[in-house]
Amino acid sequence: MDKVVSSAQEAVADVTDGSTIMFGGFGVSGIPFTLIRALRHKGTKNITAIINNAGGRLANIDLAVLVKNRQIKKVIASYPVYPWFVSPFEEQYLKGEVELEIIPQGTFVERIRAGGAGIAGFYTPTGVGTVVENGKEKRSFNGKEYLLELALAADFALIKAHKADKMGNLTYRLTARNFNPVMATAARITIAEVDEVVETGELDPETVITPGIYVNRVVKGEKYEVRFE
Amino acid sequence: MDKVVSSAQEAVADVTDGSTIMFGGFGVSGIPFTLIRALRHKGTKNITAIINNAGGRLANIDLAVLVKNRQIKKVIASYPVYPWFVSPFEEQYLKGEVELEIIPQGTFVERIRAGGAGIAGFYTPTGVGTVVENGKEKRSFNGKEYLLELALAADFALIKAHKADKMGNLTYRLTARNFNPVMATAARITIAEVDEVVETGELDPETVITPGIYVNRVVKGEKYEVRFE
Amino acid sequence: MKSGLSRELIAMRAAKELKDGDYVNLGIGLPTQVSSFIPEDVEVIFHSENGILGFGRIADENERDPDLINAGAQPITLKPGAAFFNSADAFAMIRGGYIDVAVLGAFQVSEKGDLANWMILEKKVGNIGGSMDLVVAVKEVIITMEHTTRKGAPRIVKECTYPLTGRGVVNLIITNLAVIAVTPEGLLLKEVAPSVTPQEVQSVTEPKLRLAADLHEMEL
Amino acid sequence: MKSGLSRELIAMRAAKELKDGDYVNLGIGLPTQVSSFIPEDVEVIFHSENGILGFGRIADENERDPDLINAGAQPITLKPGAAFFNSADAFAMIRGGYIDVAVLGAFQVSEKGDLANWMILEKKVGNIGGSMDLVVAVKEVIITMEHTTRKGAPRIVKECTYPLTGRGVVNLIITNLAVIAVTPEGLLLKEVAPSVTPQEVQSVTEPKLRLAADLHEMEL
Repeated sequence: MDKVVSSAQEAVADVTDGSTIMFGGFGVSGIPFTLIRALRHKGTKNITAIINNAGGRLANIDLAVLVKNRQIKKVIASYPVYPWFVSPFEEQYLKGEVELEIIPQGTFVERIRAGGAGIAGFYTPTGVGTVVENGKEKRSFNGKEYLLELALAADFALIKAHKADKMGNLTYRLTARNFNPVMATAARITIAEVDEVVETGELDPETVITPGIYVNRVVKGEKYEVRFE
Repeated sequence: MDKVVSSAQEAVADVTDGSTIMFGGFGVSGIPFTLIRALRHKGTKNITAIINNAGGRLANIDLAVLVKNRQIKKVIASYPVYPWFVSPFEEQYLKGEVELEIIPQGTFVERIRAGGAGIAGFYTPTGVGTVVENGKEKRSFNGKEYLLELALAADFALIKAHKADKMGNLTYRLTARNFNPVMATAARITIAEVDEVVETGELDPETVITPGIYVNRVVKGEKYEVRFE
Repeated sequence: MKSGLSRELIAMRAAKELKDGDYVNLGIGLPTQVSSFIPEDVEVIFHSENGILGFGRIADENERDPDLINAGAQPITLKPGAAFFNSADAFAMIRGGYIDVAVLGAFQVSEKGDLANWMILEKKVGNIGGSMDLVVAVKEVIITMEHTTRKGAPRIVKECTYPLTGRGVVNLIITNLAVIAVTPEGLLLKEVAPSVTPQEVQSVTEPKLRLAADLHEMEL
Repeated sequence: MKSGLSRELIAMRAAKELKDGDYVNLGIGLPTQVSSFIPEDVEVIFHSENGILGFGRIADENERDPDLINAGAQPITLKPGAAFFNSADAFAMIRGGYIDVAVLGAFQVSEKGDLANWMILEKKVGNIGGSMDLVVAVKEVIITMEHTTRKGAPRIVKECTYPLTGRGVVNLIITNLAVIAVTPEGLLLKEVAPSVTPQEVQSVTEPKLRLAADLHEMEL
């Protein structure tokens, strides 16, 4: 079994216009930037992006690459913009050129987990008494109120991991784990960009975070520098 | 921070009669047998045991120890008995001396996860069209039927891990992981029996499976031999 | 009645259903033997609901480790590329639809593909285990079992009389006498065991069997 | 109006609320500075919703690793006993009630403890992040903020006019001017900043403040 493909371009070849795509990453960690650039090159349009943040902080390697190129139709996020500058996404959003669905972060990732785990929906206390409850079923369990939230799944998950073996087993580095292992479970096709590909058998089975069953394609990513402000 | 206690007896000192207790373990792996024996010694009565299997295969180190001593009032399990012999639990159950709630294994562990994760309930397809749906809300999502299942939590979780540091961070060995890390999240007090206690800082943070936040007490377990039939 | 295949041969026939690259869960009992009959050139990745993906054969006496077992609590060996996880993650994988094939045992299967495999009526208690989660979510459910009870009563029935594990969930039935597919038009007899006739299979099967156009003797 | 404490001193005062053994989540902005003011002999374990427990101070320039950050995307250092996990597990910890204290920023807090901290009305878009999950589940929610807006309008109000993060969720408010507890009987002024009078605090606070029996000057 060999899930390794030779280029990011090949890895995203079947990502068609109108796809719903999950993108891993939090802050500057764990962003599948090689795959994002490959999508930019391919030019896939009308993407619904499920991603914590709509990009702009690392303007050349995060979702802003696709936003600026007008490839994003809608963003489903928990922390879409920045308090201290106006991102390309915010600019387009304020002009009504891109849609936004904003979700509390715990609900965002739990909906993704549900999408991967065959759970149709769940009751969470998060958002009770706020605009988040609009249009949702509210229900009491043991005297406490909860909202019904539904599973979230995608056509593709583009994730960033540290090492992959050829069967697609993945490890991560430090806080670069974030949304990546959860999104890997909730897409029809999961594509992992990694720092290093190793032979099957080289990863300690106790340390595998994403078992290969969730991964369809593996591609070695390019190196990039992150600068902190 | 030092969560290590010096004896199993001390670890279970506050487990009072009538407690609901989760016990980790699957088959012969990951059973907190030192803690089970300590409970036997303490004599806690009327226990509701949340455990995959009601014991008997390893009669001297699994739940059968407590069943035989009449300490168990009710068992919540997915695989309570054995096809090939009558366990102490089955014997008492057939006489009406102990109660049983039987739950599909995936629902069993997902209910425990929900109990630990602040989720009140969730919709699962498991059990639709069977006796499992009796008394439960059935609901369609996207044309498929699901059952509402509620969170399961406990007063105590008695679990078995491999190594613990003094802050209660835990690693497991091979398939001995099973229910243990999930149960650790869903009890008011989690007590971990381990093969080895190490200094804080000795465990690689990438390999910690149960973060110490979930663990209240750590105790070094006794060694035991498992014989396969 | 002819006895047909041994349990080992049933497992061997079931193994032929598994394709290169399949992720497969094996139920307790006869199905666990399937793992011994995978050809060298076919890579099948076995999943077990106690939290492992990628194990190999049953362990020899000197390889046994009580911390390394399958869902039947049998000692197993690791293959390169294995991964461990907890039970909640193991069932997320199952319910999420990532397991291609489950091979399970049964007490009864109905002509509509209903499965009863967790409790016999004669006992007041049974074991659900992972079976109900598997049957609602796995892409293909294969049942391996004896064609009849020890007393000769059919196990393939019009309606299950034992408590159900799932409704309309079985895809293929492999017994000591036959291979039968569950189709929207009813049960389809596809293969018969060596020296067993379709009439003999029908005589111990409650629902009417249709005969496949290419009905043939099992190849093992 | 007197300016009271600097932002660093607000963080320093908030740090005094954290007890040995507490598991604590710090919000983006001012709250992240709290981690710099934990005394050597107090062991506080910091949680961040991007998947880490047990980090230390902000990293120096030569220690920075883009894969090791807090929820504010600041580079951090590891302490012995740290653990990594994914975001779903990070929020399971939060919603499950395992975090003892969250220190968060705010735009407004009401006298009933309602919190508005994710969107100002003047903008058409805001960031929820982890705040709504934290406020419904964490045992104690401490707000650190400037007592008034830049234009001098009260941020402690009778009813929040900005979109809510949660209702009745705030336990303690620490500002540049005062420490105020949210109680069932309303807001209780417990401490005032050096050289600030209770009357001065009341003059920039919309709801009526009750004065604590032991009202005193903040100790830092």
